Amino acid sequence: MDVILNFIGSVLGMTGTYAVLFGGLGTYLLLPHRHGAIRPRAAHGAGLIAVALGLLIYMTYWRPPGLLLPAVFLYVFGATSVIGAVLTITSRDPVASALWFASVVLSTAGLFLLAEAPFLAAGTIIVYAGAVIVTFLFVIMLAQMEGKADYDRAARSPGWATLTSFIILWCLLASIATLKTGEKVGTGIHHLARNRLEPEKQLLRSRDLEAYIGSPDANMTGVVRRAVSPMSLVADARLAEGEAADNPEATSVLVHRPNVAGIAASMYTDHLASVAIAGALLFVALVGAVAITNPRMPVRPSSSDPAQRAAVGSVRP
Amino acid sequence: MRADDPSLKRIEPPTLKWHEKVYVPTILQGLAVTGRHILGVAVASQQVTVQYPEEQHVPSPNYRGVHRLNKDEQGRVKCVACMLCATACPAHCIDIVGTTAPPEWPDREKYPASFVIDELRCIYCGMCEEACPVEAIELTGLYDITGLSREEMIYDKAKLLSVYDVTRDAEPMKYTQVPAEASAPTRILPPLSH
Amino acid sequence: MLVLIGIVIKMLVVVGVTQGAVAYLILVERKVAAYAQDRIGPNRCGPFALIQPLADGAKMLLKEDVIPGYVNKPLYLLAPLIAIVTATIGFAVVPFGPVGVSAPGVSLPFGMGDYKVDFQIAPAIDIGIVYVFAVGSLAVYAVILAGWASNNKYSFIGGLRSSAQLISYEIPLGLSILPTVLLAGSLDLNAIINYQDALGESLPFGLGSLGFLGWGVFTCPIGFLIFLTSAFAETNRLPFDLPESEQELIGGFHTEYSAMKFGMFFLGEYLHVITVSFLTVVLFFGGWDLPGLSQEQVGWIPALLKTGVLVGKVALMIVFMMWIRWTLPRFRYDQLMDLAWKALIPLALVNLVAMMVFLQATRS
Amino acid sequence: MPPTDIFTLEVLRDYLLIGAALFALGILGFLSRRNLIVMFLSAEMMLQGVALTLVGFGRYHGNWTGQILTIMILTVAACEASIALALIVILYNRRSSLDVTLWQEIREAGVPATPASLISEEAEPVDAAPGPESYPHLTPAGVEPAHPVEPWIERRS
Repeated sequence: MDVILNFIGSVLGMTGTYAVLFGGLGTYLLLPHRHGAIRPRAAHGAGLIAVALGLLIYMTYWRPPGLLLPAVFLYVFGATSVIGAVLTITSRDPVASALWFASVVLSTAGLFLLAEAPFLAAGTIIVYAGAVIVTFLFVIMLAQMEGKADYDRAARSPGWATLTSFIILWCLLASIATLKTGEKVGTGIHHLARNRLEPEKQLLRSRDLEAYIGSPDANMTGVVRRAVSPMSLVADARLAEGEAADNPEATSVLVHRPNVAGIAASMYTDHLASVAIAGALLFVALVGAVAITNPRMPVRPSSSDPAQRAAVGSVRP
Repeated sequence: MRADDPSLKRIEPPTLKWHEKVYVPTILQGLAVTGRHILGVAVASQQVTVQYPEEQHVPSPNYRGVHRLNKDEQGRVKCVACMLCATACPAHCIDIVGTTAPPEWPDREKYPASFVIDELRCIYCGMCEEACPVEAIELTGLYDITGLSREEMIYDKAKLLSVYDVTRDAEPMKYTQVPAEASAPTRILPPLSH
Repeated sequence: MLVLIGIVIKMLVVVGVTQGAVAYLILVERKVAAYAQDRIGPNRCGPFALIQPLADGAKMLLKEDVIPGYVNKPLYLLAPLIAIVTATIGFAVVPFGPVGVSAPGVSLPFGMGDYKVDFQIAPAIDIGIVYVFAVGSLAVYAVILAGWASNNKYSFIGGLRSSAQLISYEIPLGLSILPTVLLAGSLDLNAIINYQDALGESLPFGLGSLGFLGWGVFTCPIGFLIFLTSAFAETNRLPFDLPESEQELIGGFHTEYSAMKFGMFFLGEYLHVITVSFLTVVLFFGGWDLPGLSQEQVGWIPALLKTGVLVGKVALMIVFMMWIRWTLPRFRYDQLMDLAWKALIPLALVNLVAMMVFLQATRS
Repeated sequence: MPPTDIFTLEVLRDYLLIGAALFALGILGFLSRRNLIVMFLSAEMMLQGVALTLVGFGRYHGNWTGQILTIMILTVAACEASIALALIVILYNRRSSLDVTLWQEIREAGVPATPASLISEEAEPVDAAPGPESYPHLTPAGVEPAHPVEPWIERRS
């Protein structure tokens, strides 16, 4: 009993709990469904206020980086991404949903920029905002030309869904909150070379394949050795040491190499197998998408006339 | 007509040769054509338009502009109020009130007391000109007719006769004299008092 | 701090100059259109109609602004903004002249030190061209939103056409520049210019003395053709202006827009034309490179000379785009899609692989 | 003194928090919305949250692994989007609707179906458009047409 009470007490002691509570309540109210006797407008107003409160409490959790501009941008991009996410899932109009998701993607790209991943930011914008969302918008506009559909105004069991997802969020918060600065991990955490120079402790690398293959075929091994030698790590380490020696200020920026060159070097040496797998995945997806949308399939089986159905399949495009 | 009618003649689109399929040589040909035109105007002033108020375009002799009512040698209106033009007019823009001719005009029974053409309704087809048995109504080469109100654009007999006075020298009556090859530009109509 | 102020000044200059350039581009476009049709074109406002852009701008600003009652108002108002913003922020990485070591420096008064005047708003961004593509891929939102929010069949069809067209043509556009990028070994636009300059001067058999054979248009001509075609499609210029085809869609996505909101679409379109012309010149015509100019020349006079050369090339490119406009008729929609998917994309892939094979064979 | 990096553990935690929020909201959208396209947008939103987390970790540890994993996520997302779009187009062609509850018969055996009555009861009421849809029609020449008070409002809600 005491265990449960203690648990409840510690849960209520976390400010994150209130953020989750308010956010969950507000999102529940904002989700499209019938709110009993309450007028929809009142429910939505209350939901907006609750979400805003939850977001404010949530933002007190954030600790901005030391400089002014990155801090401002962090708050702006973070807030817009979370607000955009809430509006994505609560908008009645799927076009509005897609546009809010575009705002989520754009602010995420901004956060990528803050984390010194400009190539990734641009790539995310090109792939998500430029291609995926636009094609989705295309389909929405073709499919739903006559305004708000019935199924967009009714969520599936919104209460349970909200409960589930916000319990997950609370669990994530609780685990993230245990990250305490400088206490558990050690004082050396701020140091430049964190674990860059200990490649053995990092994730499984493609060059480990060399050991796994272990084939007596020297030729094969040679190919693998040449293809997957971990040269990006070596180069990075040499660069870091060299610059740290003669220019200590320059090392305040952790990632020295040009972003694209660094990613490319690491990708085509340490992660070569992943690249190959991703290529195979893309190819399979291409074939799959083409196979699924075969225009010769009967499109509307509701017309029960088999002759007509056959004609649909054989008509000249 | 059915799609498989034997009397239908099928015309296939021309098959493109390889240099037409890759587009580039044909695009270059097209660029050469437009380039010639651009350079022709920009360098050699080969434009076909004129600077209107300063220079006046002279339309071809069969241009159909604003109407005029012709006068005969004695200065009388030639019209005999036979109503053929009003009948022929597809736009019904001619309104004639005929009256008995005075006794000193022995060559006709009637003449128009009022002859009104709504120039805004007119479609400038020239049917009135063709219908007229006495060559009284003609279409001139005047194209710059303007007005500040709809009423101003309803031409009465006096104004139509004054059009004749303005254009008499430039455009003689079509069936009495051979028109000059390239006539002098007509002047702008002076404002008329009603 | 000094760097920040410099960037702000550069932004102001670039935005001001490009917006003014757009006003005069409209005049140039009208003149070229007139000449191609054996007309004279605007010639009444001042000498050579130089005041015409001011008159046009005043007309745009003073016209009555009509917002139809049936539109989706927030999106309707957002669309022209997106058009102009996406077109403007693409200029952040475009080099307008020498950048880096060859850029001239000024020494500031009051002992504030030296300041390097790069002719680029954000120098040393190594994803340069990817950034331009990212920003350019956002431009489609303006057209789609305008078409959707106008609540009008013609606008809607225009928006749908444009979304399909822009997505399709982004692929050959991206693929066509990759051979150039591979050659130069960098995505940075300056590095690409410098590479073309250096390559042109280092060619064997006395070709190096010509100086301009290192330009992208000579090293990968197929990529240049594909890039040019896709660029026309991306900017909605005439052989591919299906989103706004005046004849069958009465203006397409901007049918319902009037006054300055229409003007903003116009501005956005011409800013896109300028960006694309800059990209073409930088990637395929050597940027500021001419025989006699090289990246080792430091100082103000070579810098201004290079900027002049670059701007002159861009102006020629823009005039060429207008020239093309009055030469080619509009494509049919299925022809447009066939051209992208069946011709340009395979060709660009083959071009890319050929360049990769060539580099691998010559460099290892 | 070792050089300090501005991307400290606290900043990493910001990234994790934002990523967690995006992930949870994506789950919520995927569970509760019925529009197929909104469901897929929610799934993409979960991927965005994960990508944010990965990039934050990669930046904190100073290696490229996070970014490369994110590129892989982008690849997977692109594949997913193409396949999903193809599926959605096919499903839409079959039922003329983007409603996911119309496809209840492909659920696993033993799972109860959501009754249709429950779904339609839950739908939010929508404000009826004022007046019937009417378009202006041509009057005979010369007669001034009758102007409704708000000519455009009646056209489409």
